[in-house]
Amino acid sequence: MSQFTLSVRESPPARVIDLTGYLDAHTAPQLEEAFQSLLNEQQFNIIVNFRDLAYISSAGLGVFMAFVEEVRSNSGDIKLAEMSPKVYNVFDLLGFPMLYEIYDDEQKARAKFSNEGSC
Amino acid sequence: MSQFTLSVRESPPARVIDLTGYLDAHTAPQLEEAFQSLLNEQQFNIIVNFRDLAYISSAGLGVFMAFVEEVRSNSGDIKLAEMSPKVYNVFDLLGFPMLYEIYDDEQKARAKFSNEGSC
Amino acid sequence: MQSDSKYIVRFKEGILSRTEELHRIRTVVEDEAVRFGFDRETAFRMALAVDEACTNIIKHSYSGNPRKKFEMEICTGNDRFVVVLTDYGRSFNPNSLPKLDMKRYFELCMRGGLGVHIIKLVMDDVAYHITDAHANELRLVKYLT
Amino acid sequence: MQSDSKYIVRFKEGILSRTEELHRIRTVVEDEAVRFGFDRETAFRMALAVDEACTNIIKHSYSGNPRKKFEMEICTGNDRFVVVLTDYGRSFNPNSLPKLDMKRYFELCMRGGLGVHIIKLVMDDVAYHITDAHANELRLVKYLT
Ligand SMILES: Nc1ncnc2c1ncn2[C@@H]1O[C@H](COP(=O)(O)OP(=O)(O)O)[C@@H](O)[C@H]1O
Ligand SMILES: Nc1ncnc2c1ncn2[C@@H]1O[C@H](COP(=O)(O)OP(=O)(O)O)[C@@H](O)[C@H]1O
Repeated sequence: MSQFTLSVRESPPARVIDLTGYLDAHTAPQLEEAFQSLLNEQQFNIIVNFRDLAYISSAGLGVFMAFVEEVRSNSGDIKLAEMSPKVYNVFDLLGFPMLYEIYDDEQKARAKFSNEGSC
Repeated sequence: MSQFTLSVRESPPARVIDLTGYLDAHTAPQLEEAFQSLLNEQQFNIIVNFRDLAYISSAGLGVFMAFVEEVRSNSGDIKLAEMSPKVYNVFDLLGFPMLYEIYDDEQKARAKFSNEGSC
Repeated sequence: MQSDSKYIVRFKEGILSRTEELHRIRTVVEDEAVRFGFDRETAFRMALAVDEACTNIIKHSYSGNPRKKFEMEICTGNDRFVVVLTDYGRSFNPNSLPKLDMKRYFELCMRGGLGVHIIKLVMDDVAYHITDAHANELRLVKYLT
Repeated sequence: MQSDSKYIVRFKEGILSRTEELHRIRTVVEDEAVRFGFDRETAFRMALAVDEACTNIIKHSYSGNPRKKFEMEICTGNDRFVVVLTDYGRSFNPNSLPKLDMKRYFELCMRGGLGVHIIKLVMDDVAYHITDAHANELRLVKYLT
Protein backbone atom coordinates (compact mmCIF):
# COMPACT_ATOMS: atom_id res chain seq x y z
CA MET A 1 0.00 0.00 0.00
CA SER A 2 1.29 3.42 -0.90
CA GLN A 3 1.09 5.75 2.08
CA PHE A 4 0.66 8.91 0.08
CA THR A 5 -0.09 9.90 -3.48
CA LEU A 6 -0.78 13.18 -5.18
CA SER A 7 -1.85 14.27 -8.60
CA VAL A 8 -2.26 17.62 -10.29
CA ARG A 9 -5.12 18.56 -12.60
CA GLU A 10 -6.22 21.68 -14.43
CA SER A 11 -9.33 23.47 -13.35
CA PRO A 12 -9.12 26.94 -14.93
CA PRO A 13 -8.21 29.44 -13.73
CA ALA A 14 -6.45 27.22 -11.18
CA ARG A 15 -4.44 24.04 -10.81
CA VAL A 16 -5.67 21.54 -8.25
CA ILE A 17 -3.41 19.24 -6.24
CA ASP A 18 -5.33 16.19 -4.99
CA LEU A 19 -3.83 14.57 -1.92
CA THR A 20 -4.41 11.00 -0.78
CA GLY A 21 -3.28 9.21 2.35
CA TYR A 22 -0.74 10.33 4.92
CA LEU A 23 1.29 13.52 4.66
CA ASP A 24 4.20 13.38 7.11
CA ALA A 25 7.97 13.87 7.21
CA HIS A 26 8.32 10.84 4.97
CA THR A 27 5.97 11.98 2.23
CA ALA A 28 6.14 15.80 2.44
CA PRO A 29 9.06 16.02 -0.03
CA GLN A 30 6.68 14.78 -2.77
CA LEU A 31 4.31 17.67 -2.13
CA GLU A 32 7.23 20.07 -2.09
CA GLU A 33 8.26 18.86 -5.55
CA ALA A 34 4.74 19.26 -6.87
CA PHE A 35 4.61 22.86 -5.68
CA GLN A 36 8.03 23.55 -7.12
CA SER A 37 6.92 22.23 -10.52
CA LEU A 38 3.82 24.43 -10.52
CA LEU A 39 5.90 27.49 -9.65
CA ASN A 40 8.42 26.62 -12.34
CA GLU A 41 5.51 26.61 -14.80
CA GLN A 42 4.44 30.00 -13.47
CA GLN A 43 1.22 28.56 -12.08
CA PHE A 44 0.29 30.63 -9.05
CA ASN A 45 -3.45 29.89 -8.66
CA ILE A 46 -3.30 26.73 -6.63
CA ILE A 47 -6.05 24.78 -4.90
CA VAL A 48 -5.16 21.85 -2.68
CA ASN A 49 -7.94 19.30 -2.37
CA PHE A 50 -7.69 17.41 0.91
CA ARG A 51 -10.72 15.13 0.41
CA ASP A 52 -8.75 11.90 0.56
CA LEU A 53 -6.04 13.05 2.93
CA ALA A 54 -6.18 11.10 6.19
CA TYR A 55 -3.34 12.75 8.08
CA ILE A 56 -1.05 15.74 8.16
CA SER A 57 1.86 16.57 10.48
CA SER A 58 3.98 19.72 10.78
CA ALA A 59 6.19 18.47 7.94
CA GLY A 60 3.15 18.81 5.65
CA LEU A 61 2.18 22.21 7.03
CA GLY A 62 5.72 23.38 6.38
CA VAL A 63 5.30 22.86 2.64
CA PHE A 64 2.46 25.38 2.49
CA MET A 65 4.51 27.85 4.50
CA ALA A 66 7.43 27.38 2.11
CA PHE A 67 5.51 28.46 -0.98
CA VAL A 68 2.72 30.80 0.09
CA GLU A 69 4.87 33.91 0.07
CA GLU A 70 6.18 33.45 -3.45
CA VAL A 71 2.75 32.44 -4.76
CA ARG A 72 1.13 35.56 -3.31
CA SER A 73 3.89 37.87 -4.48
CA ASN A 74 2.95 36.66 -7.97
CA SER A 75 -0.68 37.65 -7.41
CA GLY A 76 -1.69 34.05 -6.85
CA ASP A 77 -2.80 32.12 -3.81
CA ILE A 78 -2.80 28.68 -2.21
CA LYS A 79 -6.39 27.88 -1.25
CA LEU A 80 -7.26 24.77 0.71
CA ALA A 81 -10.42 22.74 0.20
CA GLU A 82 -12.49 19.80 1.45
CA MET A 83 -10.55 18.90 4.57
CA SER A 84 -11.82 16.14 6.80
CA PRO A 85 -12.55 17.29 10.37
CA LYS A 86 -9.44 15.46 11.61
CA VAL A 87 -7.13 17.24 9.20
CA TYR A 88 -8.85 20.58 9.69
CA ASN A 89 -8.25 20.16 13.39
CA VAL A 90 -4.50 20.11 12.89
CA PHE A 91 -4.60 23.31 10.82
CA ASP A 92 -6.86 24.87 13.40
CA LEU A 93 -4.70 23.83 16.36
CA LEU A 94 -1.91 25.99 14.95
CA GLY A 95 -4.00 28.91 13.76
CA PHE A 96 -3.46 28.28 10.05
CA PRO A 97 -6.94 29.59 9.16
CA MET A 98 -5.40 33.00 9.97
CA LEU A 99 -3.15 32.74 6.92
CA TYR A 100 -5.00 30.46 4.51
CA GLU A 101 -8.48 30.44 3.01
CA ILE A 102 -10.05 27.07 3.71
CA TYR A 103 -13.19 26.01 1.80
CA ASP A 104 -15.49 23.10 2.37
CA ASP A 105 -15.97 22.86 -1.38
CA GLU A 106 -13.38 23.03 -4.16
CA GLN A 107 -15.84 24.94 -6.40
CA LYS A 108 -15.93 27.82 -3.95
CA ALA A 109 -12.14 28.05 -3.96
CA ARG A 110 -12.14 28.13 -7.75
CA ALA A 111 -14.92 30.73 -7.85
CA LYS A 112 -12.82 32.91 -5.59
CA PHE A 113 -9.94 32.77 -8.07
CA SER A 114 -12.29 33.63 -10.95
CA ASN A 115 -13.61 36.67 -9.11
CA GLU A 116 -10.16 37.82 -8.12
CA GLY A 117 -9.15 37.49 -11.76
CA SER A 118 -11.97 39.75 -12.97
CA CYS A 119 -11.20 42.65 -10.67
CA MET B 1 33.20 25.77 -12.98
CA SER B 2 31.87 22.85 -11.02
CA GLN B 3 32.45 23.37 -7.32
CA PHE B 4 32.79 19.72 -6.46
CA THR B 5 33.22 16.44 -8.25
CA LEU B 6 33.87 12.92 -7.13
CA SER B 7 34.64 9.64 -8.78
CA VAL B 8 35.01 6.09 -7.55
CA ARG B 9 37.66 3.65 -8.72
CA GLU B 10 38.70 0.13 -7.83
CA SER B 11 41.97 -0.47 -6.09
CA PRO B 12 41.75 -3.97 -4.66
CA PRO B 13 41.05 -4.81 -1.93
CA ALA B 14 39.47 -1.35 -1.63
CA ARG B 15 37.40 1.19 -3.49
CA VAL B 16 38.76 4.72 -3.66
CA ILE B 17 36.62 7.84 -3.73
CA ASP B 18 38.53 10.78 -5.27
CA LEU B 19 37.28 14.18 -4.19
CA THR B 20 37.83 17.45 -6.05
CA GLY B 21 36.93 21.00 -5.09
CA TYR B 22 34.72 22.17 -2.26
CA LEU B 23 32.80 19.86 0.07
CA ASP B 24 30.15 21.86 1.92
CA ALA B 25 26.43 21.78 2.71
CA HIS B 26 25.74 22.26 -0.98
CA THR B 27 27.84 19.39 -2.25
CA ALA B 28 27.86 16.91 0.66
CA PRO B 29 24.71 15.11 -0.59
CA GLN B 30 26.75 13.88 -3.59
CA LEU B 31 29.28 12.24 -1.30
CA GLU B 32 26.47 10.75 0.76
CA GLU B 33 25.04 9.11 -2.38
CA ALA B 34 28.44 7.74 -3.35
CA PHE B 35 28.84 6.10 0.07
CA GLN B 36 25.31 4.74 -0.08
CA SER B 37 26.03 3.15 -3.48
CA LEU B 38 29.20 1.49 -2.18
CA LEU B 39 27.34 0.12 0.83
CA ASN B 40 24.53 -1.13 -1.39
CA GLU B 41 27.17 -3.03 -3.37
CA GLN B 42 28.54 -4.46 -0.11
CA GLN B 43 31.81 -2.59 -0.53
CA PHE B 44 33.14 -1.88 2.94
CA ASN B 45 36.85 -1.25 2.31
CA ILE B 46 36.78 2.40 1.43
CA ILE B 47 39.60 4.88 0.93
CA VAL B 48 38.82 8.55 0.41
CA ASN B 49 41.52 10.40 -1.47
CA PHE B 50 41.52 14.10 -0.58
CA ARG B 51 44.38 15.16 -2.86
CA ASP B 52 42.32 17.59 -4.92
CA LEU B 53 39.90 18.65 -2.20
CA ALA B 54 40.30 22.34 -1.39
CA TYR B 55 37.72 22.68 1.38
CA ILE B 56 35.57 20.77 3.84
CA SER B 57 32.94 22.01 6.29
CA SER B 58 30.99 20.14 8.97
CA ALA B 59 28.47 19.05 6.35
CA GLY B 60 31.24 17.03 4.74
CA LEU B 61 32.52 15.65 8.04
CA GLY B 62 28.97 14.53 8.78
CA VAL B 63 28.99 12.16 5.81
CA PHE B 64 31.91 10.19 7.26
CA MET B 65 30.16 10.02 10.62
CA ALA B 66 27.00 8.76 8.94
CA PHE B 67 28.63 5.70 7.42
CA VAL B 68 31.62 4.73 9.56
CA GLU B 69 29.61 2.66 12.02
CA GLU B 70 27.94 0.49 9.39
CA VAL B 71 31.17 0.09 7.45
CA ARG B 72 33.07 -1.08 10.53
CA SER B 73 30.30 -3.39 11.68
CA ASN B 74 30.83 -5.12 8.32
CA SER B 75 34.54 -5.55 9.06
CA GLY B 76 35.44 -2.72 6.72
CA ASP B 77 36.77 0.77 7.30
CA ILE B 78 36.79 4.28 5.90
CA LYS B 79 40.42 5.37 5.63
CA LEU B 80 41.38 8.89 4.65
CA ALA B 81 44.38 9.77 2.51
CA GLU B 82 46.44 12.62 1.03
CA MET B 83 44.80 15.59 2.71
CA SER B 84 46.17 19.05 2.12
CA PRO B 85 47.29 20.79 5.32
CA LYS B 86 44.23 23.09 5.16
CA VAL B 87 41.77 20.23 5.02
CA TYR B 88 43.67 18.21 7.61
CA ASN B 89 43.41 21.21 9.89
CA VAL B 90 39.63 21.03 9.88
CA PHE B 91 39.67 17.33 10.75
CA ASP B 92 42.23 18.01 13.43
CA LEU B 93 40.33 20.97 14.91
CA LEU B 94 37.50 18.58 15.78
CA GLY B 95 39.58 15.62 16.88
CA PHE B 96 38.66 13.39 13.94
CA PRO B 97 42.08 11.70 13.94
CA MET B 98 40.76 10.01 17.11
CA LEU B 99 38.22 8.07 15.05
CA TYR B 100 39.74 7.82 11.57
CA GLU B 101 43.03 6.59 10.19
CA ILE B 102 44.53 9.34 8.08
CA TYR B 103 47.42 8.55 5.71
CA ASP B 104 49.66 10.88 3.76
CA ASP B 105 49.74 8.31 0.97
CA GLU B 106 46.90 6.30 -0.55
CA GLN B 107 49.20 3.26 -0.93
CA LYS B 108 49.64 3.06 2.81
CA ALA B 109 45.89 3.05 3.34
CA ARG B 110 45.52 0.24 0.81
CA ALA B 111 48.37 -1.74 2.36
CA LYS B 112 46.58 -1.50 5.69
CA PHE B 113 43.48 -3.09 4.16
CA SER B 114 45.55 -5.84 2.59
CA ASN B 115 47.18 -6.68 5.90
CA GLU B 116 43.88 -6.64 7.72
CA GLY B 117 42.51 -8.95 5.04
CA SER B 118 45.28 -11.49 5.53
CA CYS B 119 44.89 -11.82 9.29
CA MET C 1 10.34 4.00 33.20
CA GLN C 2 10.51 2.99 36.88
CA SER C 3 9.17 -0.45 37.52
CA ASP C 4 6.00 0.30 39.37
CA SER C 5 3.29 -2.26 39.94
CA LYS C 6 0.62 0.14 38.81
CA TYR C 7 2.15 0.60 35.37
CA ILE C 8 1.46 -1.73 32.49
CA VAL C 9 3.86 -1.75 29.57
CA ARG C 10 1.75 -1.94 26.42
CA PHE C 11 4.43 -1.57 23.81
CA LYS C 12 8.22 -1.57 23.81
CA GLU C 13 10.36 -1.75 20.73
CA GLY C 14 13.55 -0.51 19.14
CA ILE C 15 12.73 1.42 15.97
CA LEU C 16 15.01 2.30 13.07
CA SER C 17 15.57 6.04 12.72
CA ARG C 18 13.70 6.38 9.44
CA THR C 19 10.67 8.39 8.42
CA GLU C 20 9.25 5.21 6.86
CA GLU C 21 8.54 4.10 10.44
CA LEU C 22 6.31 7.06 11.31
CA HIS C 23 3.18 5.47 9.88
CA ARG C 24 3.51 2.38 12.05
CA ILE C 25 4.38 4.45 15.11
CA ARG C 26 1.20 6.50 14.72
CA THR C 27 -0.92 3.40 14.27
CA VAL C 28 0.45 1.83 17.45
CA VAL C 29 -0.06 4.99 19.51
CA GLU C 30 -3.54 5.68 18.20
CA ASP C 31 -4.69 2.09 18.73
CA GLU C 32 -3.29 1.88 22.25
CA ALA C 33 -4.76 5.25 23.16
CA VAL C 34 -8.23 4.23 21.95
CA ARG C 35 -7.90 0.90 23.74
CA PHE C 36 -7.02 2.77 26.93
CA GLY C 37 -10.19 4.85 26.64
CA PHE C 38 -9.36 8.05 24.78
CA ASP C 39 -11.83 9.21 22.17
CA ARG C 40 -10.80 8.89 18.50
CA GLU C 41 -10.02 12.58 18.13
CA THR C 42 -7.76 12.74 21.17
CA ALA C 43 -6.04 9.52 20.14
CA PHE C 44 -5.41 11.01 16.68
CA ARG C 45 -3.79 14.06 18.20
CA MET C 46 -1.68 11.96 20.54
CA ALA C 47 -0.40 10.02 17.53
CA LEU C 48 0.42 13.37 15.90
CA ALA C 49 2.40 14.52 18.95
CA VAL C 50 4.39 11.27 19.04
CA ASP C 51 4.99 11.52 15.26
CA GLU C 52 6.45 15.00 15.81
CA ALA C 53 8.71 13.80 18.62
CA CYS C 54 9.94 10.84 16.58
CA THR C 55 10.44 13.01 13.50
CA ASN C 56 12.68 15.21 15.64
CA ILE C 57 14.73 12.25 16.82
CA ILE C 58 15.14 11.07 13.22
CA LYS C 59 15.95 14.52 11.81
CA HIS C 60 17.75 16.23 14.66
CA SER C 61 19.00 13.75 17.28
CA TYR C 62 20.37 11.43 14.62
CA SER C 63 20.65 14.01 11.80
CA GLY C 64 19.00 11.69 9.33
CA ASN C 65 21.33 8.75 9.90
CA PRO C 66 19.04 5.81 9.02
CA ARG C 67 21.29 3.29 10.71
CA LYS C 68 20.49 4.53 14.21
CA LYS C 69 17.74 3.25 16.49
CA PHE C 70 15.53 4.75 19.12
CA GLU C 71 13.12 3.07 21.48
CA MET C 72 9.44 3.66 22.04
CA GLU C 73 7.70 2.42 25.14
CA ILE C 74 4.03 2.94 25.87
CA CYS C 75 2.84 2.33 29.38
CA THR C 76 -0.27 3.18 31.30
CA GLY C 77 -1.20 3.48 34.95
CA ASN C 78 -4.34 4.81 36.59
CA ASP C 79 -5.53 7.64 34.36
CA ARG C 80 -2.12 8.14 32.73
CA PHE C 81 -0.97 7.25 29.23
CA VAL C 82 2.78 7.60 28.88
CA VAL C 83 4.97 7.40 25.79
CA VAL C 84 8.70 7.22 26.50
CA LEU C 85 11.09 7.83 23.64
CA THR C 86 14.76 7.03 24.18
CA ASP C 87 17.58 7.87 21.81
CA TYR C 88 21.36 7.97 21.90
CA GLY C 89 21.91 10.98 19.68
CA ARG C 90 22.27 14.66 20.36
CA SER C 91 20.76 16.02 23.55
CA PHE C 92 17.92 18.48 23.35
CA ASN C 93 15.35 19.65 25.86
CA PRO C 94 12.17 20.76 24.07
CA ASN C 95 11.22 22.74 27.14
CA SER C 96 14.18 25.01 26.45
CA LEU C 97 12.44 26.49 23.38
CA PRO C 98 10.53 29.74 23.80
CA LYS C 99 6.77 29.55 23.18
CA LEU C 100 5.93 30.18 19.52
CA ASP C 101 4.24 33.44 18.68
CA MET C 102 2.02 32.29 15.81
CA LYS C 103 1.09 35.83 14.82
CA ARG C 104 4.74 36.69 14.22
CA TYR C 105 5.23 33.25 12.67
CA PHE C 106 2.66 34.00 9.99
CA GLU C 107 3.75 37.61 9.51
CA LEU C 108 7.28 36.51 8.73
CA CYS C 109 6.05 33.50 6.79
CA MET C 110 8.33 31.24 8.75
CA ARG C 111 8.72 27.55 8.23
CA GLY C 112 9.48 24.67 10.56
CA GLY C 113 9.58 24.91 14.31
CA LEU C 114 5.99 23.71 14.72
CA GLY C 115 6.71 20.19 15.98
CA VAL C 116 7.61 20.98 19.57
CA HIS C 117 4.74 23.48 19.68
CA ILE C 118 2.30 20.71 18.66
CA ILE C 119 3.72 18.29 21.22
CA LYS C 120 3.16 20.82 24.00
CA LEU C 121 -0.32 21.75 22.81
CA VAL C 122 -1.44 18.12 22.66
CA MET C 123 0.22 16.44 25.63
CA ASP C 124 -0.41 17.30 29.28
CA ASP C 125 3.17 16.80 30.33
CA VAL C 126 6.46 16.82 28.43
CA ALA C 127 9.55 15.88 30.41
CA TYR C 128 13.06 15.48 29.11
CA HIS C 129 16.02 14.07 30.92
CA ILE C 130 19.39 12.51 30.24
CA THR C 131 19.68 9.04 31.73
CA ASP C 132 22.65 7.64 33.62
CA ALA C 133 23.56 5.82 30.40
CA HIS C 134 23.69 9.22 28.64
CA ALA C 135 20.56 8.50 26.63
CA ASN C 136 17.97 11.16 25.86
CA GLU C 137 14.64 10.24 27.41
CA LEU C 138 11.50 12.11 26.47
CA ARG C 139 8.33 11.31 28.42
CA LEU C 140 5.04 12.41 26.92
CA VAL C 141 2.07 12.10 29.26
CA LYS C 142 -1.65 12.41 28.58
CA TYR C 143 -4.29 12.08 31.27
CA LEU C 144 -7.63 10.41 30.70
CA THR C 145 -10.16 12.84 32.13
CA MET D 1 26.25 47.56 13.54
CA GLN D 2 26.33 50.90 15.36
CA SER D 3 27.60 53.71 13.19
CA ASP D 4 30.96 54.37 14.69
CA SER D 5 33.63 56.41 12.98
CA LYS D 6 36.25 53.78 13.71
CA TYR D 7 34.42 51.07 11.80
CA ILE D 8 34.75 50.56 8.08
CA VAL D 9 32.09 48.54 6.29
CA ARG D 10 33.87 46.32 3.80
CA PHE D 11 30.95 44.27 2.53
CA LYS D 12 27.20 44.44 2.94
CA GLU D 13 24.76 42.43 0.88
CA GLY D 14 21.47 40.54 1.01
CA ILE D 15 22.06 36.90 0.17
CA LEU D 16 19.54 34.29 -0.96
CA SER D 17 19.11 31.51 1.56
CA ARG D 18 20.66 28.80 -0.62
CA THR D 19 23.64 26.54 -0.15
CA GLU D 20 24.78 27.56 -3.67
CA GLU D 21 25.79 30.88 -2.09
CA LEU D 22 28.21 29.36 0.43
CA HIS D 23 31.12 29.29 -2.00
CA ARG D 24 30.88 33.01 -2.73
CA ILE D 25 30.40 33.82 0.95
CA ARG D 26 33.60 32.00 1.86
CA THR D 27 35.55 33.72 -0.91
CA VAL D 28 34.43 37.15 0.28
CA VAL D 29 35.27 36.44 3.91
CA GLU D 30 38.63 34.86 3.18
CA ASP D 31 39.68 37.68 0.82
CA GLU D 32 38.62 40.43 3.22
CA ALA D 33 40.30 38.69 6.13
CA VAL D 34 43.59 38.38 4.25
CA ARG D 35 43.33 42.00 3.09
CA PHE D 36 42.82 43.04 6.72
CA GLY D 37 46.02 41.27 7.69
CA PHE D 38 45.15 37.75 8.83
CA ASP D 39 47.41 34.96 7.64
CA ARG D 40 46.03 32.57 5.00
CA GLU D 41 45.35 29.79 7.50
CA THR D 42 43.41 31.97 9.91
CA ALA D 43 41.45 33.52 7.03
CA PHE D 44 40.56 30.02 5.81
CA ARG D 45 39.23 29.09 9.23
CA MET D 46 37.25 32.31 9.51
CA ALA D 47 35.62 31.53 6.17
CA LEU D 48 34.80 28.08 7.55
CA ALA D 49 33.16 29.57 10.65
CA VAL D 50 31.06 31.95 8.56
CA ASP D 51 30.09 29.09 6.22
CA GLU D 52 28.84 27.15 9.26
CA ALA D 53 26.83 30.11 10.54
CA CYS D 54 25.28 30.73 7.11
CA THR D 55 24.56 27.02 6.63
CA ASN D 56 22.64 27.14 9.90
CA ILE D 57 20.60 30.13 8.77
CA ILE D 58 19.79 28.35 5.50
CA LYS D 59 18.98 25.00 7.10
CA HIS D 60 17.55 25.95 10.46
CA SER D 61 16.46 29.60 10.59
CA TYR D 62 14.73 29.35 7.24
CA SER D 63 14.28 25.54 7.21
CA GLY D 64 15.59 25.28 3.68
CA ASN D 65 13.21 27.83 2.15
CA PRO D 66 15.28 29.12 -0.80
CA ARG D 67 13.09 32.19 -1.24
CA LYS D 68 14.30 33.83 1.98
CA LYS D 69 17.19 36.22 2.33
CA PHE D 70 19.72 37.01 5.00
CA GLU D 71 22.28 39.75 5.17
CA MET D 72 26.02 39.60 5.61
CA GLU D 73 28.01 42.62 6.66
CA ILE D 74 31.74 42.64 7.18
CA CYS D 75 33.23 45.56 9.02
CA THR D 76 36.55 46.23 10.65
CA GLY D 77 37.85 48.61 13.26
CA ASN D 78 41.18 48.76 15.06
CA ASP D 79 42.25 45.15 15.44
CA ARG D 80 38.75 43.77 15.04
CA PHE D 81 37.22 41.88 12.09
CA VAL D 82 33.47 41.56 12.48
CA VAL D 83 30.98 39.54 10.43
CA VAL D 84 27.35 40.35 11.16
CA LEU D 85 24.69 37.95 9.87
CA THR D 86 21.07 39.06 10.03
CA ASP D 87 18.06 36.86 9.28
CA TYR D 88 14.33 37.04 9.81
CA GLY D 89 13.65 33.39 10.52
CA ARG D 90 13.54 31.36 13.69
CA SER D 91 15.41 32.66 16.70
CA PHE D 92 18.33 30.70 18.07
CA ASN D 93 21.16 31.61 20.36
CA PRO D 94 24.18 29.41 19.62
CA ASN D 95 25.53 30.22 23.06
CA SER D 96 22.60 28.27 24.53
CA LEU D 97 24.12 24.98 23.33
CA PRO D 98 26.20 22.95 25.78
CA LYS D 99 29.83 22.46 24.85
CA LEU D 100 30.34 19.35 22.73
CA ASP D 101 32.09 16.42 24.33
CA MET D 102 33.96 15.05 21.30
CA LYS D 103 34.93 11.86 23.12
CA ARG D 104 31.29 10.99 23.69
CA TYR D 105 30.50 12.25 20.19
CA PHE D 106 32.81 9.69 18.63
CA GLU D 107 31.85 6.90 21.04
CA LEU D 108 28.21 7.24 20.07
CA CYS D 109 29.11 7.87 16.43
CA MET D 110 26.92 10.92 16.35
CA ARG D 111 26.37 13.12 13.36
CA GLY D 112 25.70 16.82 12.95
CA GLY D 113 25.98 19.39 15.70
CA LEU D 114 29.53 20.34 14.75
CA GLY D 115 28.81 23.70 13.14
CA VAL D 116 28.31 25.79 16.27
CA HIS D 117 31.26 24.03 17.85
CA ILE D 118 33.47 25.09 14.92
CA ILE D 119 32.22 28.68 15.07
CA LYS D 120 33.16 28.92 18.74
CA LEU D 121 36.54 27.27 18.24
CA VAL D 122 37.49 29.62 15.43
CA MET D 123 36.04 32.99 16.40
CA ASP D 124 37.08 35.01 19.46
CA ASP D 125 33.60 36.28 20.19
CA VAL D 126 30.14 35.02 19.20
CA ALA D 127 27.23 37.25 20.17
CA TYR D 128 23.60 36.73 19.34
CA HIS D 129 20.77 39.13 19.85
CA ILE D 130 17.29 39.86 18.59
CA THR D 131 17.01 43.35 17.13
CA ASP D 132 14.19 45.80 17.70
CA ALA D 133 12.87 44.78 14.29
CA HIS D 134 12.73 41.16 15.54
CA ALA D 135 15.60 40.06 13.35
CA ASN D 136 18.22 37.57 14.48
CA GLU D 137 21.64 39.17 14.54
CA LEU D 138 24.76 37.07 14.95
CA ARG D 139 28.07 38.90 15.39
CA LEU D 140 31.24 36.92 14.84
CA VAL D 141 34.39 38.70 15.92
CA LYS D 142 38.04 37.84 15.33
CA TYR D 143 40.94 39.90 16.67
CA LEU D 144 44.10 40.49 14.75
CA THR D 145 46.85 39.75 17.22
N1 LIG E 1 15.31 15.43 19.31
C1 LIG E 1 15.95 16.58 19.03
N2 LIG E 1 17.30 16.63 19.03
C2 LIG E 1 17.97 17.75 18.74
N3 LIG E 1 17.36 18.93 18.43
C3 LIG E 1 16.02 18.96 18.41
C4 LIG E 1 15.25 17.81 18.70
N4 LIG E 1 13.94 18.15 18.63
C5 LIG E 1 13.91 19.45 18.28
N5 LIG E 1 15.15 19.95 18.16
C6 LIG E 1 15.50 21.34 17.83
O1 LIG E 1 14.38 22.15 18.05
C7 LIG E 1 13.98 22.80 16.83
C8 LIG E 1 12.48 22.91 16.75
O2 LIG E 1 11.91 21.63 16.57
P1 LIG E 1 10.48 21.51 15.92
O3 LIG E 1 9.56 22.43 16.66
O4 LIG E 1 10.05 20.09 15.89
O5 LIG E 1 10.63 22.07 14.45
P2 LIG E 1 11.47 21.55 13.20
O6 LIG E 1 11.81 20.13 13.45
O7 LIG E 1 10.54 21.74 12.07
O8 LIG E 1 12.66 22.44 13.12
C9 LIG E 1 14.58 21.96 15.74
O9 LIG E 1 14.82 22.70 14.56
C10 LIG E 1 15.87 21.51 16.37
O10 LIG E 1 16.82 22.57 16.31
N1 LIG F 1 20.38 29.76 12.85
C1 LIG F 1 19.76 28.80 13.54
N2 LIG F 1 18.42 28.82 13.69
C2 LIG F 1 17.78 27.86 14.37
N3 LIG F 1 18.40 26.82 14.94
C3 LIG F 1 19.73 26.72 14.83
C4 LIG F 1 20.47 27.70 14.13
N4 LIG F 1 21.78 27.35 14.20
C5 LIG F 1 21.83 26.21 14.89
N5 LIG F 1 20.61 25.82 15.29
C6 LIG F 1 20.30 24.64 16.11
O1 LIG F 1 21.48 24.19 16.73
C7 LIG F 1 21.78 22.84 16.33
C8 LIG F 1 23.27 22.65 16.21
O2 LIG F 1 23.76 23.37 15.09
P1 LIG F 1 25.11 22.92 14.43
O3 LIG F 1 26.12 22.77 15.51
O4 LIG F 1 25.47 23.87 13.35
O5 LIG F 1 24.83 21.48 13.84
P2 LIG F 1 23.86 20.96 12.69
O6 LIG F 1 23.47 22.14 11.87
O7 LIG F 1 24.67 19.96 11.97
O8 LIG F 1 22.70 20.33 13.39
C9 LIG F 1 21.02 22.66 15.03
O9 LIG F 1 20.71 21.31 14.79
C10 LIG F 1 19.79 23.48 15.27
O10 LIG F 1 18.90 22.75 16.08
